[in-house]
Amino acid sequence: MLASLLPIVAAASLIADQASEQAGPVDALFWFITGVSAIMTVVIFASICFFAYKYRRRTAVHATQIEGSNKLELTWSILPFLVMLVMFGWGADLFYKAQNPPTNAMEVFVTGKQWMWKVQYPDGSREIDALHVPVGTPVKLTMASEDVIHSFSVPAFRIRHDVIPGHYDSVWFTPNKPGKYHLFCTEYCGNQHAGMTGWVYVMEPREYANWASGGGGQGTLAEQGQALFQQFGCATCHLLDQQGRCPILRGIYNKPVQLDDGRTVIADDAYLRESILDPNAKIVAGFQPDVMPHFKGQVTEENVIQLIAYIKSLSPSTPASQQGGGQPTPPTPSRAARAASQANAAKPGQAVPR
Amino acid sequence: MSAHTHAHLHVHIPKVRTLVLVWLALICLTGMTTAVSYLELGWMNIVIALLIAVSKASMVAWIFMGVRHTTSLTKLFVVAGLVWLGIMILITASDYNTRNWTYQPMPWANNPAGGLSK
Amino acid sequence: MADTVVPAGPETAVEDIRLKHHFATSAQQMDADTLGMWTFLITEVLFFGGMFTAYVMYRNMYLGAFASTSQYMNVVLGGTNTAVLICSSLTMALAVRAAQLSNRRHQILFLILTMIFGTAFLVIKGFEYHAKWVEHLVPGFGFQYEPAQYAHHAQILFFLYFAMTGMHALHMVVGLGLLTYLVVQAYRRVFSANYFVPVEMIGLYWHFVDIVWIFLFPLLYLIGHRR
Amino acid sequence: MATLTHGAPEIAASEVNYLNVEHGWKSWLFTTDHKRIAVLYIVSITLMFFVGGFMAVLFRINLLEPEGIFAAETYNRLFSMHGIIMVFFFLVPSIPATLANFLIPIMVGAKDLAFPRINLLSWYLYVIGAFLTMYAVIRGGVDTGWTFYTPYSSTYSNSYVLAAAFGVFVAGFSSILTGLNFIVTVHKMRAPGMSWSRLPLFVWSNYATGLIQVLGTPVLAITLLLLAFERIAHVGIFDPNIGGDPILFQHLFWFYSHPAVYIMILPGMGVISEIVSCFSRKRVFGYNFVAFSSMAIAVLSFVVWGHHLFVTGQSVYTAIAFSFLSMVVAVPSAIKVFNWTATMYKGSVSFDTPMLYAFGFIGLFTIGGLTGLHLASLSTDVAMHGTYFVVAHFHYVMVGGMVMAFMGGLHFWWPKITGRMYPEAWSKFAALIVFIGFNLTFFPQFILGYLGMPRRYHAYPPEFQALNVLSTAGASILGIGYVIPMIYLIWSLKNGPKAGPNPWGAAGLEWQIPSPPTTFNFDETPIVTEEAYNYGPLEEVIG
Ligand code: HEA
Ligand code: HEA
Ligand code: HEC
Ligand code: CUA
Ligand SMILES: [Cu+2]
Repeated sequence: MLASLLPIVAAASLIADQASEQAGPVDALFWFITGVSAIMTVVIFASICFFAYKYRRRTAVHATQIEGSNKLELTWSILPFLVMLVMFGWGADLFYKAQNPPTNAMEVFVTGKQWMWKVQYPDGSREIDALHVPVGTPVKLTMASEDVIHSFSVPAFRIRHDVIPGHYDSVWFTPNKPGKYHLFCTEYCGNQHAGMTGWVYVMEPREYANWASGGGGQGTLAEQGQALFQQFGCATCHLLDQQGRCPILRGIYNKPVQLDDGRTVIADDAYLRESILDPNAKIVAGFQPDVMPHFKGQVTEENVIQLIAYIKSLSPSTPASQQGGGQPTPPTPSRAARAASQANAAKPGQAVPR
Repeated sequence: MSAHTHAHLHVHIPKVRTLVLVWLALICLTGMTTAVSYLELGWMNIVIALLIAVSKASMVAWIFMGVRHTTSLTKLFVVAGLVWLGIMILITASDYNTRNWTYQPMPWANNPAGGLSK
Repeated sequence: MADTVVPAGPETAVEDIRLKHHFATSAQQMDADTLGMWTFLITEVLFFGGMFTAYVMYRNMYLGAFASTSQYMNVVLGGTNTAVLICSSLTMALAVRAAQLSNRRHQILFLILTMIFGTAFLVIKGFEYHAKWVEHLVPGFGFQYEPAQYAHHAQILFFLYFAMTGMHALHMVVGLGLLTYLVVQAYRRVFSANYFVPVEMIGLYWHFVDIVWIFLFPLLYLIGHRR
Repeated sequence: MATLTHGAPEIAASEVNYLNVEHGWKSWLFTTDHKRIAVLYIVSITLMFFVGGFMAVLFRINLLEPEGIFAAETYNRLFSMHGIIMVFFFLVPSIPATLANFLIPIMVGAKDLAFPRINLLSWYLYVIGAFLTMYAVIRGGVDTGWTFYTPYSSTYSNSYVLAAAFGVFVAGFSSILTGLNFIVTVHKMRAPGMSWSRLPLFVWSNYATGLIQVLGTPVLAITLLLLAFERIAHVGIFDPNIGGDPILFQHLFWFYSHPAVYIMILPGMGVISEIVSCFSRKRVFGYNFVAFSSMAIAVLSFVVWGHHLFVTGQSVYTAIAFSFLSMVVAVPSAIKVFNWTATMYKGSVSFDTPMLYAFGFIGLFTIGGLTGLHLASLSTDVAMHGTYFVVAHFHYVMVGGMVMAFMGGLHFWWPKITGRMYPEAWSKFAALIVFIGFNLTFFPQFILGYLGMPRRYHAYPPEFQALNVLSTAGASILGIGYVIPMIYLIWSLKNGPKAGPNPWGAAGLEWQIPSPPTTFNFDETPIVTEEAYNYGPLEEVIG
């Protein structure tokens, strides 16, 4: 019985994989806290055992009554608190720094849906429950959910973020070790929550370039969006309309939009998404509500991502971090080309000159 | 310990006049809050409405409910209830009101696009 | 030390039979009842508080939509109801006073007046609810809203409107039940200057329900400035 | 410690006591005696504990195989019901509704709680809530997890969410009423001379618990009600499709449920203070600090709830504040651990069963609490949220902490409650089994979590199998460790040696009255003249 367990034990490694640039620092903190915990646990266990033995009850031995000691109390309140402050500060610092992705991050779109992860790349290729990334390149995921809350987690990267329906969430990482890593959904999302898993493949840039050039076929994300733009009839209003009933979408990406209630918002992804799914939520100044049909239920989150990519491509200059969005002219360098150029870059993870 | 026996013997019976005056004030304030809502004061509208509501509520609590004559313990409990409500609302609001901050362009973050907001 | 127990002494010996066995004096019993009632009211604050929190968050997010609902809120009825409740609070306070003065006739009179005001409030509320139903403003039951751009978010407000006023109305109904009990007891000459705790406690409850409404009125009926 | 005018120990056992004063089921179901209600509660929560534990054993068996043995649906329902039953129907009422219900009036020198009928009502609410929840179980269960997160619970789940949510809703009021009763009792029912600084620490910690119950539970109630409306009528309050925010649900839920985890530990800490002091024959070291730290925990517990939302997209700044405050709330717990340890210093330590459980508590709570710091620190929580690390953390504090304390307290006061002693050797053996089984079950889960195994998974990658097999093995040992006491405690009701009023030679008012106590606890209101834990020389007290 025990012997039959042996192979299983042997297969299990007790040290977690570290495969991203974030993983090292997070683990350093983890081991720091674990070390402090181990020390404190030992100290407490040891004193209990020691006191229990030393002062064990013997006949006719009386306890010495001690009231307490304010000095001691202060010591063991303040010292642990200081140690905890270190844990807090360290953790908060790493966390805060991990908020904004570097400007040269490669953008990938992820849609969570009961019970699968759908991945879309700027060049238009897609996959399900798998994500391929080149080693050394920061990758930024833009994530949406079609239904309930999911959570995108890659333990080997020490990253995780919930994907809340109703808006975009994002997370980023820089893989630094080629290999194949678990992708888990870690927010309970129903029956097959445990099946909402997949793999993240971290590849050498050249290998990645090969893989990426094999994909494609359906045109870039923006081109797919353009097709949808025709298919859903957006074009009839937003491109052909001559009477000024609809706003011109050319060049709006990331520009301020004046709303009819006086507010100004930035036309970022979240705003564009809302404008498509629930056009009445924010009305552009000078236009009528209720003209544009609701597309909620007709277009999926994936479609929305494609449409947004197209709208982005109508903007003359997309900022660096959005380079994945694709532009009609000049055409987006394919992922393969990007990866190849990355491979030539001096150090992985550094900004790639464009 | 004498507080007990005395609380029993000395019940504070409010004067009818006081009660009626409070009632009158409450009615007036109700009229006032309604009237003010017809003025266009922007964000001041809600502030005034809440100020009036708070003063009305305090009057009811202080006089009608007799908080003014209760023990300091009861007063403490009343305050605690309100403070806890405040904790819930303020901290939750702090999340909603600062959620977008990091995603907006920030001088120190070299990220003009600001990425994605929620 | 206000909180210690008085050992049974001559003073407590004359206390009436309503002293429960586990209390030493009726003063202690009254203190306990009062503190218990206030503690209960705190739980009520937090119970309604959950809805107020939701209200504050959504109002912050969807101010325009929330303000636009003003046109559907009947300020006249809402204002009248506020006044009606305030009147009921006055009569309740007077009823407690009458009990403290052992004035049975006044006590019954004011209790019944309180009940009349309370009922009036619920009747008016009923008309309002009916109107909302007719106008398709009940979330979850064929909700329709103009201007359409605000329909979604206005639905959240209307849900909060029904949840908060509904929960408030439920408290009123319970209050009316308690008042009925008081009237019966008063009729049976249970209360006097020696024993009026139930009247006082139910009074506290009634005033609390009034306070909730004092906030609901401006928050739900007067959100946007009205033209 | 108190001057009692009567109550010589010898007459106690054969005399009329609260257990035999009346007979027949009506005398139990309509009793207002806090001691009888406590007994009713002990029976009910024990039942629920075994139901919840049985489910744990079932789904642990499922985890023997990486692909799982049961259908996903079954597994999901099992762990959800396990969490719901264990939290709301076992651990929250565990010590407050049983031991504290029994002891608080006696410890403060009163004849009963301030509101005996409300106390009975609270038991009925508990039972109704339990029936609603068991109804959900029988109809097929709930699959939302104990956290009921929207929009899954409000729109997508097709299990019996409403029945379970109403069950929890009703049980919530039971908890509120218990807390309310304690608060008023401690304020208004203390015997002459029983000043705040003389209160046993068990009373202090339950008073603090009462505050949390009163201030937090109503929020859970209204949140579940809103959830029910959303589920029945799709009103949109938590529905992202029309602008509702699912995270708002989480805020409201954790506004209660974080403080609730301290409802699930503070009473246990109270028990440990009593036990450690009794079996070291010493006043608790730093009484004021231990008492004060209970209050500090109660207050601070309300401002840290957001540490459950670190990866949801909560504002970064709010998250940082919550992380900081979580560290602050850990300090009072540290104070307690150190003070218990220091209490043994220069004591006269004996190793009776309650003390063994107290040792277990201190050690396991420390581990559980310290791993809480991994989770309170932001970037490590990002790595560990939603994994078995969290599962291990909370079982260390809840099972290793509170259940240990409950077992310890039950053994400590068993002679008081029943008038009988339990078999010493068996009880020590069981305590040892529980300790071993517990660590074997849950320590591997820390490693699993660190390696990344997600929680709430009915199937998992094969490399995690070894540790899962260990954990399941541990769970069966742990289960046996809980069944043994069950048997010998029941056995002792008839066959245990009769206990005197004060078998441990402990200080405290409850030990000065007969075992089991008479219906009104004290024939005359005691007058307290000494501080708590006034342990004199050994020989004088043991009787
Ligand atoms: C009895 C219940 C209980 C208790 C007491 C605690 C105590 C603590 N918990 Fe725990 N917790 C839970 C029950 C509990 N928890 C549950 C049920 C969940 C999961 C819910 C779910 O998602 O299903 C959870 C989840 C949870 C999370 C969220 C994890 C996640 O989902 O991502 C966090 C994050 O901060 C956390 C933190 C803490 C902290 C900081 C404490 C502190 O109070 C601990 C303080 C104690 C100590 C620190 C030990 C003693 C101290 C010393 C010996 C001093 C020495 C120290 C130093 C020198 C540093 N807990
Ligand atoms: C509050 C108290 C509490 C208690 C006491 C326990 C007790 C136990 N818990 Fe539980 N647990 C929770 C609260 C608790 N748990 C919560 C809140 C969750 C989260 C749920 C969620 O995700 O929503 C959880 C989740 C949870 C998980 C994670 C499930 C998952 O995420 O997929 C696991 C896994 O091992 C587990 C195991 C156990 C075990 C083995 C015990 C053991 O201690 C139980 C021991 C008891 C018995 C074994 C019963 C007695 C014996 C018998 C009935 C006889 C039959 C038994 C045998 C013959 C062996 N629990
Ligand atoms: C029948 C006409 C019509 C159709 C079809 C239509 N729209 Fe619109 N759209 C409008 C109008 C009118 C507005 C301005 C009012 C508003 O903000 O809702 C608008 C606004 C927008 C905006 C916000 C523009 C800004 O300047 O901020 C976006 C983005 C948008 N539409 C995208 C789309 C997409 C994508 C589709 C197809 C899937 C589409 N629209 C289909 C009429 C239309
Ligand atoms: Cu998706 Cu869990
Ligand atoms: Cu918590």
